[in-house]
Amino acid sequence: MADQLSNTIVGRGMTSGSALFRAWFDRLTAAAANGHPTAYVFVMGSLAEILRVFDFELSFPEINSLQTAVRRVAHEYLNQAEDYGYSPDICGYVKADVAVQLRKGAHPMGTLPPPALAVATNACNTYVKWAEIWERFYHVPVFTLDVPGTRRADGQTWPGDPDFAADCAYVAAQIGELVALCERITHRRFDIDRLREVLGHANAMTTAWRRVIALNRSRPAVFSALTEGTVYLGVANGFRGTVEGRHYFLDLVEEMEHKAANGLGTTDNERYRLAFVGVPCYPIFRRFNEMFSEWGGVFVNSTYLWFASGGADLGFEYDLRRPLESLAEGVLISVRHAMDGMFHQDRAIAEILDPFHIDGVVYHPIKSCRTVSTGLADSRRALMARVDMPSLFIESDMMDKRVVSEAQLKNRIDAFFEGLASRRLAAK
Amino acid sequence: MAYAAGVDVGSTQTKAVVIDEHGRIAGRALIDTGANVVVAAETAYVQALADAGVQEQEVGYVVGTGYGRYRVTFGNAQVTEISCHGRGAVHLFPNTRTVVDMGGQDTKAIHVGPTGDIIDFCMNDKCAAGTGRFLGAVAEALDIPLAELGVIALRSEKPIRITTTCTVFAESEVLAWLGRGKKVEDILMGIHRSMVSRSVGLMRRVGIEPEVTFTGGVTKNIGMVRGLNDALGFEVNVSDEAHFMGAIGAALFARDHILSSRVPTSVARPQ
Amino acid sequence: MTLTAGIDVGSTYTKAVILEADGRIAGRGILKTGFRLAEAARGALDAALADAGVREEDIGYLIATGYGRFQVAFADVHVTDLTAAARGACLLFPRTRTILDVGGQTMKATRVDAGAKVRSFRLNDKCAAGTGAFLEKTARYLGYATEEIGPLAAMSKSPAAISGVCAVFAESEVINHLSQGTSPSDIMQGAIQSLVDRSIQLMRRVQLEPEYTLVGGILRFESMGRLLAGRLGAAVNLPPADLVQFVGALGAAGLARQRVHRTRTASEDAGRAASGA
Amino acid sequence: MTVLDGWQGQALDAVLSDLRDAIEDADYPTARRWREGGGKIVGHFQVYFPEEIAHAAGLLPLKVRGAPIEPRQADARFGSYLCSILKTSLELVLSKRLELDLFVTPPICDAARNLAAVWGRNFPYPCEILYLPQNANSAQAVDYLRHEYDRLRRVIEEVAGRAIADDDLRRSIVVFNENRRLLRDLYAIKRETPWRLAVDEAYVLMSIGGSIPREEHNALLRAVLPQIAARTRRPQDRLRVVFEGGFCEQPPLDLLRTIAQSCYVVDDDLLIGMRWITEDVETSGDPLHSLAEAYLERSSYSPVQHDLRKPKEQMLLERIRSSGAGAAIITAAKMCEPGLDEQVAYASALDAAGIPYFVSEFEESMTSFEHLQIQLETFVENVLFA
Repeated sequence: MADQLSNTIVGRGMTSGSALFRAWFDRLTAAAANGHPTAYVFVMGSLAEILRVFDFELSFPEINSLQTAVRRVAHEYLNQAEDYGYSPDICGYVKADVAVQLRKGAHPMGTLPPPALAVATNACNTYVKWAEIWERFYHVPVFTLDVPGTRRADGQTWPGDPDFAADCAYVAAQIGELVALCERITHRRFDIDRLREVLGHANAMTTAWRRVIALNRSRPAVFSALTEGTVYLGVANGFRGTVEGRHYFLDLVEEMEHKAANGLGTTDNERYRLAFVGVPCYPIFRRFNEMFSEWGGVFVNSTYLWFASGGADLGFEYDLRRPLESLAEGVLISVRHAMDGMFHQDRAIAEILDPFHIDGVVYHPIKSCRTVSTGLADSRRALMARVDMPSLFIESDMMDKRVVSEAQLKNRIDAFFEGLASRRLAAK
Repeated sequence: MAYAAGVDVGSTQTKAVVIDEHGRIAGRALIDTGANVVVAAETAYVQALADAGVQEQEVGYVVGTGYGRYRVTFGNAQVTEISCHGRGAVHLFPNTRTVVDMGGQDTKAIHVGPTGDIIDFCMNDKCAAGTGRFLGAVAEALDIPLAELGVIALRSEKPIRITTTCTVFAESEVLAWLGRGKKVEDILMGIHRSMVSRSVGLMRRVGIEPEVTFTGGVTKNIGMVRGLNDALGFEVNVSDEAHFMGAIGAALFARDHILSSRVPTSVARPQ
Repeated sequence: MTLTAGIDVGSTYTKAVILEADGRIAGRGILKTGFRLAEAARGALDAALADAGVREEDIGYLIATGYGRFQVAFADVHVTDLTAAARGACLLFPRTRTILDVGGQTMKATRVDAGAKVRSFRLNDKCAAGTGAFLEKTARYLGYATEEIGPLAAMSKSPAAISGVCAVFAESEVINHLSQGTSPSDIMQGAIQSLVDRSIQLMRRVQLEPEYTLVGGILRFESMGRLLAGRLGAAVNLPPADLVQFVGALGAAGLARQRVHRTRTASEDAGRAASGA
Repeated sequence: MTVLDGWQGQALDAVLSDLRDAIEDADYPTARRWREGGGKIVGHFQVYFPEEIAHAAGLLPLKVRGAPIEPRQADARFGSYLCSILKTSLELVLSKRLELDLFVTPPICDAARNLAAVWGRNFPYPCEILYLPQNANSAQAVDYLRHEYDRLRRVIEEVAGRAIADDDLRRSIVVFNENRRLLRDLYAIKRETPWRLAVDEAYVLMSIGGSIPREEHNALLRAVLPQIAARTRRPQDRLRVVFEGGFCEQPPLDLLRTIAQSCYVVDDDLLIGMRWITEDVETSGDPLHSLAEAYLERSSYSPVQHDLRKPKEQMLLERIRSSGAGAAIITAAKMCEPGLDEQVAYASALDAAGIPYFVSEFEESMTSFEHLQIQLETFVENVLFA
């Protein structure tokens, strides 16, 4: 019985996930052809909730860019952008996208449409610089949603606090300005009931996302937070607030619960359970994971699933009775959570060590992303001062294979596992 | 009695060490790695055996380490040089808690526990500036034997401040300073200082807990040894065998395996 | 008639070129630079004077270039080796628009206009595996001599990928290829290709425009010109073998000649004006 | 209390060389003296900070601008791909060269936003982010910023142990208005008679203001400006350039001197935060509102502020035009994402406008300038000797 069920649902999240991706890029390709208005947005603070009400197609340049790396052509795009004048030292996502624009949207997965509107947030300052590039390329409206983050460690404010109210009023005012801008661009009136609908889907997905991550406490781990998790994450972002996204995540919860209940692991060789901190190494995506799985290492959780979901892991649920106000609160609280990692990540990681039965923490700061990489060495110090937990610190990049030296990585990863092994021996 | 061996295939040199059951070094060999890594490993091993006066069949277990460890075709297992340097250092200096290894193209800082197990480690990732190779380039540019660089540097009265220790630009950098009429010893001292602070920076990442043992080829450079001592405020351990530390560690892992073949002691990856 | 001279004080060699008023080369001199730059400059000039069979007083204008240019006390002015090399390349190949200069440690791309004036230029940044030194290091590591590099690379069937930004780490890539049993010829070819790719990248930064001229110490590897042309899909001018080392000095002398010419015409104009003609 | 002594009555060149030493002294001697006098210090990171608020509480607002030192301890707390000023600024406090009572950083870039968190994990005193509005075009921006400044006022009051009255703020605004006016005069000299004031000289005169009380800086500037105007130096045939790229990490003085050898820098964005507000701030009415309004409505530009009304390349062209420059030096600090991004837009705008420029990178800890010098010379000789 369980076996029959297994055949039908185990692995469904991966297959239907890639199907959804295909369909999505086909829609973008169609939009490029028929000129359907497309909005360029980012994973932290996409504001998909508002944009979907106006039926914008959503293009996530971050996802487009990482696809060029996964499909092993990123270097062609990076070179083109560097020839255009961009430095080797800046974000690879930005450069790959610049090349896509220079190629009139030509992309390994289809043709990407130009923007009718771009929405950036300060959750990553590079978003803002990035959007300025489109501003210059296309002279389209660029909307910068400014989300005031946490001011100091333990300094988060919550509803009821006048400082929170001030931040929230600022965010709410900006959302109002975005709505007006969308109305101007699409010549359509804003439909509050449509927003309720979208928020409803978003709520369901957020709840499911939390549940899926939590289910990986079970041993063996039901999914790899580094490989499979990244696919789920893509759907969580690309289909936020849609009915497809809702159904996908309800199915995903079912799949993960089934695997957990029946002890079905993502691998049958789970010897070390690891937490991942940072951004994946897309140029050698599979190989990178292999270097760990060869030793029986499995990634059971990842900060990438937290911040790159725009803080959805926090599980904020919109109050559909007061959609706009609740949206402002939700955006402020969730985006803030995603962009404030440097303040609380070391504690957040300490808290998952036991529930997820973690044997080691792998830090992977990258050249491209200073938002998530800058403070990692220090927050690792803080974690190691707090708990006795082996950790590995390896640097490479999410796009630029010139700074991804497989030999160097392997050397460090092997040494890390040798350390874990001798630790196990000593414990015996 | 059973011997154990370790072969460390590095980027420029290959070292082999044979030890007896008590962990005493019976024989050693050091050769340039050259183009054929497999041959280099074999040659070094054979020479070490000869140096020890030991027959190959008397060796119970061989561990390969270093960049070419997977090319030690006759090896029974592979262990990274990071684990090996830690193990070797603690064997020679039991109170070692921090190991700093300066090799050809990378500098390692390793934090070890009482048994030589790795607690934490860190290597220069982004760039090879200020590694052993840089000294080689400087020696070439100045046409001074590598061994004398440190000695000359110690004569310096007012060292220059130098921040670019990129190997590629070593020559032009040095010439530029000479062009500005700086003394050779002051330039060399500036170079040594900047290399020292780079390696101290690495050590800080893993936490500097005495005793500190300095390993690798650069240990032969008195300027670097003194520099480290000054920067740390205490003396670092330097062994005459510092050059062979990786191979010694590898041999010790091999010895573990021989001594307690019942328990799966090897930290090497299950094949 | 006025002769002009150019002196290029490089880190290894110092070269001097003397030009006739009509631009033909009257003589040249070359010698090792060593640590006494001023003496080297003097020596190279004397050699060139002897070669041309003229006296120093015959030299109307002298321009120094190269990293030791400031030490040439007897120069009228000095220019950088970028300017000099670009001018030299244009004297040899007047339709040159993009110049690639690859030396031991630096790689320079320069774009000039029809008047041989530098429009835009780029130097390789620190962190460059793409220099001549890298090829020699690789060859030496593989156990081959510099002059064997060409033939060795020619035997390659599937060149190894070498992408490292840092020369030293690029070397470790070489080592890894070796330890994976890649053949020396494939590695050598891979190293050369990575160098060529870097060159083209740098040239793109100044906007590729034909004709292309390749100068610098890299010309020791005769295959370089061919490979560059192949990757560019266009012809690449190479200075004649006997002038390879003199491009900078030649350019300096050429600039000096232009200077002299301009000042002379200026004074002639003045003279004409005075005589009321 | 005065923290910078000995310049009164001295000859201009002597004053300049003293200032140069003070600027290059990584021990921030003026800050040390201020603390020894029992004063408290608010360290603030680049680019802009409303120093009036700290000044009004009797604290010393100190511009943390890194230093040419080896980040021996800071290196262990950061990754590899990072600009230098972030590391050396932390090194200054880790090595006890600089001691603060409050640290505030605006999140000008992704790296800098991490600074308050890293700093805060290593020091007991409050380390804060000041969220200056990134959506300068929102109708709500001024009100939001006014409230943010009020929050900052409360934080500073706690550190100072005293309340900050609106009149205190108004008095401080008067002091800073004069300071901004004097700096505008300083830059007028550079623009109109560049041979009288080299870029590195102007730099030390301005930069010192970031680490001494503004009253002292005003007195200093009032004293030296006439002396500079009286300098008898012969104009030389040099290229008039605008230097762009010094808004955050600062180039070493030797780099500025290298440029001065072949160029007149007639305008620049060095320490632009000190000149961010371009007109006098309203001294009547709600002072915090006036400061917020000035930040958004009467201000300069930088790669780290997005404002639809200030397309940066247009602002640069205007800076070049208004200073009568013939060329531009477009630099960026190594690993500086915003600066490097901006270079591309600047370059294409300059190409379109037919203005010669050259692009380069720098690092505060640079010790060799051959690489830069040769490029600069090539650039200059090809613009001048056409």
